[in-house]
Amino acid sequence: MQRIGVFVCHCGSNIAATVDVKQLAAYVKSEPGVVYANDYPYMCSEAGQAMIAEAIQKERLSGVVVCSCSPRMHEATFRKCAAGAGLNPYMVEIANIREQCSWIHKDMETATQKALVLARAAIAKVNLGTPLQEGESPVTKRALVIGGGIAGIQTALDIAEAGYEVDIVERTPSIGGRMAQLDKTFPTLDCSACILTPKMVDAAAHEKITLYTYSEVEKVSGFVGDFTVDIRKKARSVDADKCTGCGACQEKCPSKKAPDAFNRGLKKRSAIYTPFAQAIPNVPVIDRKTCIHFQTGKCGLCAKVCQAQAIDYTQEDEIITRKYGAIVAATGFDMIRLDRYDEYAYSQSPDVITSLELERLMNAAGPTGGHLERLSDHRQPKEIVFIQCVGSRCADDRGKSYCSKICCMYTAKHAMLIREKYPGTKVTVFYIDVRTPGKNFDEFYRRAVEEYHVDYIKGQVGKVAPQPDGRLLVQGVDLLDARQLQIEADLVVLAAAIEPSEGVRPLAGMLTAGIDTNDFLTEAHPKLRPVESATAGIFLSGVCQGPKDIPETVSQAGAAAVKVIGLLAKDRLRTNPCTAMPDVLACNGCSACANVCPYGAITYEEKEVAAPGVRETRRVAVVNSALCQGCGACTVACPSGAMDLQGFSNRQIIAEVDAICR
Amino acid sequence: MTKSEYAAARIEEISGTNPYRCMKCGKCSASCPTFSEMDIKPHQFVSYVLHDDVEALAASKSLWKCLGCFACVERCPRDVKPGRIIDAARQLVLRQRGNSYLSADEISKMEADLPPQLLVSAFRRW
Amino acid sequence: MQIDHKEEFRPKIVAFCCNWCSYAGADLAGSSRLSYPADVKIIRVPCSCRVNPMFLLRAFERGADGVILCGCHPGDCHYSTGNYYTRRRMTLLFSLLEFIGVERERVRVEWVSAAEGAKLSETMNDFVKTVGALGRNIRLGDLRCRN
Amino acid sequence: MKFSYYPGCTLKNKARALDQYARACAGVLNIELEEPDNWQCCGGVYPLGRDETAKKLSAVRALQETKEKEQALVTLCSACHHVLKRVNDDMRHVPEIRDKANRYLELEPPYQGETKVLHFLEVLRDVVGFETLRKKVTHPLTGRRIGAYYGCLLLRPGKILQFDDPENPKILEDFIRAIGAEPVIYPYRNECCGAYLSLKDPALPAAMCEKIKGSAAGFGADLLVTSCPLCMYNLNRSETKDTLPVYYFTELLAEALGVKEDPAVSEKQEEGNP
Repeated sequence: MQRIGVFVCHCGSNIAATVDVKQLAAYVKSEPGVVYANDYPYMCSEAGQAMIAEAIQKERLSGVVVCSCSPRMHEATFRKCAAGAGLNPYMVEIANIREQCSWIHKDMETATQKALVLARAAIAKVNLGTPLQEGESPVTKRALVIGGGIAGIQTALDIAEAGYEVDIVERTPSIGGRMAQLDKTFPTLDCSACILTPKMVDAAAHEKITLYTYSEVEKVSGFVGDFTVDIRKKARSVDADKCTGCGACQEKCPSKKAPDAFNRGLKKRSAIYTPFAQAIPNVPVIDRKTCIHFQTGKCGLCAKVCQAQAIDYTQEDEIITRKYGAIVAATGFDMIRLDRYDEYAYSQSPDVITSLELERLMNAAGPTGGHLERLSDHRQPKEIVFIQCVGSRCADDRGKSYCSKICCMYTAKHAMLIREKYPGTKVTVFYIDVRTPGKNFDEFYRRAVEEYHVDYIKGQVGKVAPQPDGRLLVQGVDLLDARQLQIEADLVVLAAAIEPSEGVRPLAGMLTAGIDTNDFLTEAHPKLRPVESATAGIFLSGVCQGPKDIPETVSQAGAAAVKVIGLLAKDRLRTNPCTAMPDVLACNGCSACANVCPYGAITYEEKEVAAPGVRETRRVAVVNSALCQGCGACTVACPSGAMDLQGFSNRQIIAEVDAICR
Repeated sequence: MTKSEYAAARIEEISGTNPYRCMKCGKCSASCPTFSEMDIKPHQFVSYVLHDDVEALAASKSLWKCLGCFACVERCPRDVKPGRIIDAARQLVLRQRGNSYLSADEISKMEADLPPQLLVSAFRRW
Repeated sequence: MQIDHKEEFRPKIVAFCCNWCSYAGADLAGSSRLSYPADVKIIRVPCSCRVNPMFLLRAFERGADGVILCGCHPGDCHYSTGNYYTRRRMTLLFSLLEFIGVERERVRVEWVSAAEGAKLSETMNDFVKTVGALGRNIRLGDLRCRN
Repeated sequence: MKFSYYPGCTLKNKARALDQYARACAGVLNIELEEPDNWQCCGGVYPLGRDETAKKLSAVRALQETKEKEQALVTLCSACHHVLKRVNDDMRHVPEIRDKANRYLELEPPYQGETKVLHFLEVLRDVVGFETLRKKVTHPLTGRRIGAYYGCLLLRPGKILQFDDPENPKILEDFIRAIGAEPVIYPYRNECCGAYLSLKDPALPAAMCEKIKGSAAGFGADLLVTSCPLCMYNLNRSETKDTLPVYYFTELLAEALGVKEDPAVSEKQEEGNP
């Protein structure tokens, strides 16, 4: 028989206001195995923990139940406390009477009754518990960063600076990401390329960093400390070792019809291309879909002009398999497609553009050489209207439910830059709210209004109507004036919502990382573990976790790096002892368990089985506890009930069921 | 429940829209083709319902200016459907009053070649 | 067993939630104060695939009126494939229940992610309503287990 | 292919052209339009109130009758199309309305929105196919620059009507291309014409129609097409009546298919064409 102590936490008034904690402590005393019960305002506090430790020793407790917040919150705290007092930490169970009781119920009688049932279930489980020992597993001291934008670059640099090997996998031919497409950055108006390219160069030059550009992650297996990843290095058709980056091939390439993705399709590019001048690596790729040689077998001009003889039409995709201790997702974002918002005439007029397209139009390396002009007639716009929240903050099925967070600031930036460079331009911004929380952010926005005289109008635009003369009639509303406005604009800029990059969902599947309904990767805790995924060893950096601007992205990237470094600094990791355990007496060696194990943790051995009346050698299952992650799939697959999961044993779960149904 | 609270609740019920979802972006008013004819503007409809001021809404000219063109319904990013709210207010008035905004006598004074669709629609709405 | 006709029927409901998605979703429902009836009691399991159909039958035998099993969305399983096993096993269980004449509405399988506190709360509310309407589970309850 | 055909009130008199030209074309397109013996006016506008069931019953009757015949229900008038599709959507998705209507009409088995409602344009696009139509054209309208006028009732609410992209439709433009003419795209093709406001504030629809026609003309349209008798009425009352004529799309279809001179049509057209 166990000697169980039950500790009821008030959590200030969080629990105590709805659950009668005194009564609960009194009730549980009559439960089987319970020899001690008490309550305390904050069980997780030092005093609360001391109380538990003292009770463990004084009452010679063999098990502890804490009725408190979610085990996802403080299970580790209380296990550590128990271990300090000499009790096996796996003899501690939590009854979640806050998130799953006091916070969702109002009536005290009901909540107290439910808390009692939850406590009973936990007590029943501890009654059947057994002490467990953690194992150890090795750590591969190398990290993988998926995505080569500012988030990935920063994370990789920080990890590499700590002395660990890092690989960056980037889908496009160059690192740099969205930030490379930007012209200036808020709130200081630095040139984006000026602050980004040195970092790109650092990453490329760092002896600990390996870049895999034009590459994608194809398969991930393993677990924290010991992931195995397949990277598909797509055929560049250019030998990177020979290429000098002279650019002759791109100049001579006769196929110049492909939309230039880096310039958001505002320009065409050659079939052999580097996305932009400062691309790293400065090695072009051949886009085989538009290359004349690959389509017809003719041409071959690039090979002829290449003095370094770097063009290699026979190159094939290569699969690189590597081991990593930690993986960081830094997959970034894209703008939503605007074809479902055609009241703004995005697909009907070339002069209705997105903010990211405007970045390219204002960039000296962009399609217009930095001269702001209309794509329809190359005239410089005299009147520009910005529309905020296009597809953000929507409750319908056209848009996104969230605020994209960066639009208010970049629109203020755009408005200011335009007024600075072309003072004769009239700039109007239609907004729903101007959201500027951030250091020097509101000041920045106010400058746009006060110094640059940008006309901010609270209200939305209902329709953008292209006129026969090429101008755009913008019909909007000024809500503060309750007036409908008709503005004749030359250019309309849409602050389109941002969304996670395409393909993040299958990647999340490979990483077994959580993902929300908007396809943002889910952090382990919204406040306290913002850069970790719930899956150990998987970390999050940048917008793949949620909308954020560059300063925030860089801080998160650094934070993710620190978490990775903390992991790689360990030589061995403690492993979860809640692993599968076969009962050799019952096992008949049928292989059902091995067939469902996603980790290949189950093998078979010829073992001598001895029991009263039995002594024979037979084939039985053996679990490698270093590989087993404790999902329990095998326990259900086992036809003879021989396989069980430590810490969540059949008897324990049935005891919980019984306690709840009592 | 006061009389005006009841009326506001009825509007929510008849229209089937949730005025609390409105974020006051004004896209309805920006889209409305008869905005200039309305004394209470489309984006203000929800405020009148939320503040139980249905009397003012019922007395408003706007009831008879809405065309039912659904531009606001189509474009509302919050799925509030202001057009349904104004229609519900009109229903409340018509149901209680019984008579119409449009009388048959007026028709007799009009040109003869009115299409039936026009008359049917007008009498249904008004 | 006492029967109090005045008292409204409150179903006994056992919920199994996987640690990574649904249990976290239930925590989110809690911290967002999205209520659902106290009739629902959650048991934490590492993965929905840890739940042996026998556990559900055991619950019914012990007088549960409904059992709900929540896991990560298909494709999002923390252990890659666990919820696919769950789906197959539960489909078989549904056939069994149908065969022995138990309303299949008494068992539900739902996918709730860690970010879907609202969905968890809605699901639980709806399930309690459904099971409440079905009334007491007399078919599978073991009379010897009644108190 | 055989369809149930719901003409609606106005197509029996003021908008007879819309109806007769469609009937004339049907044969060429291998479709049969079967008018039910006894149909009732759809009401012209869809009753928005969630508790209004009675006003939806005439539409339910038409839908139910079509269900019994196992046909799809075709309309030509934008308003009928709008009302029938929305009531059908209610019958499919709103249990209160469905139950009430079925109880009232004593329908057994109950009607649950099984009938498919199609606008004639959808028949041309999805059943006949614009490519097939193009091949059947004998008198292409080459050189004519036509502005499509959609109005409201064909398009909105897009989620329920499922007709075309409500903000950037293309079905009429594709139709115009199929009959050999050139579509003129202008921004106000999905703006309201002013509808029934012409009975009370005629100046307002007049101004709205002026904006629509001015924009279409500005983009180079020689004529407009519509499928709505009320739009036709309002557009024709404006001052630019002669400079930018408005036609029902079926009339242009008949012309392109070479059946416009069908004597039965022209005879009736004389009394009916507005």
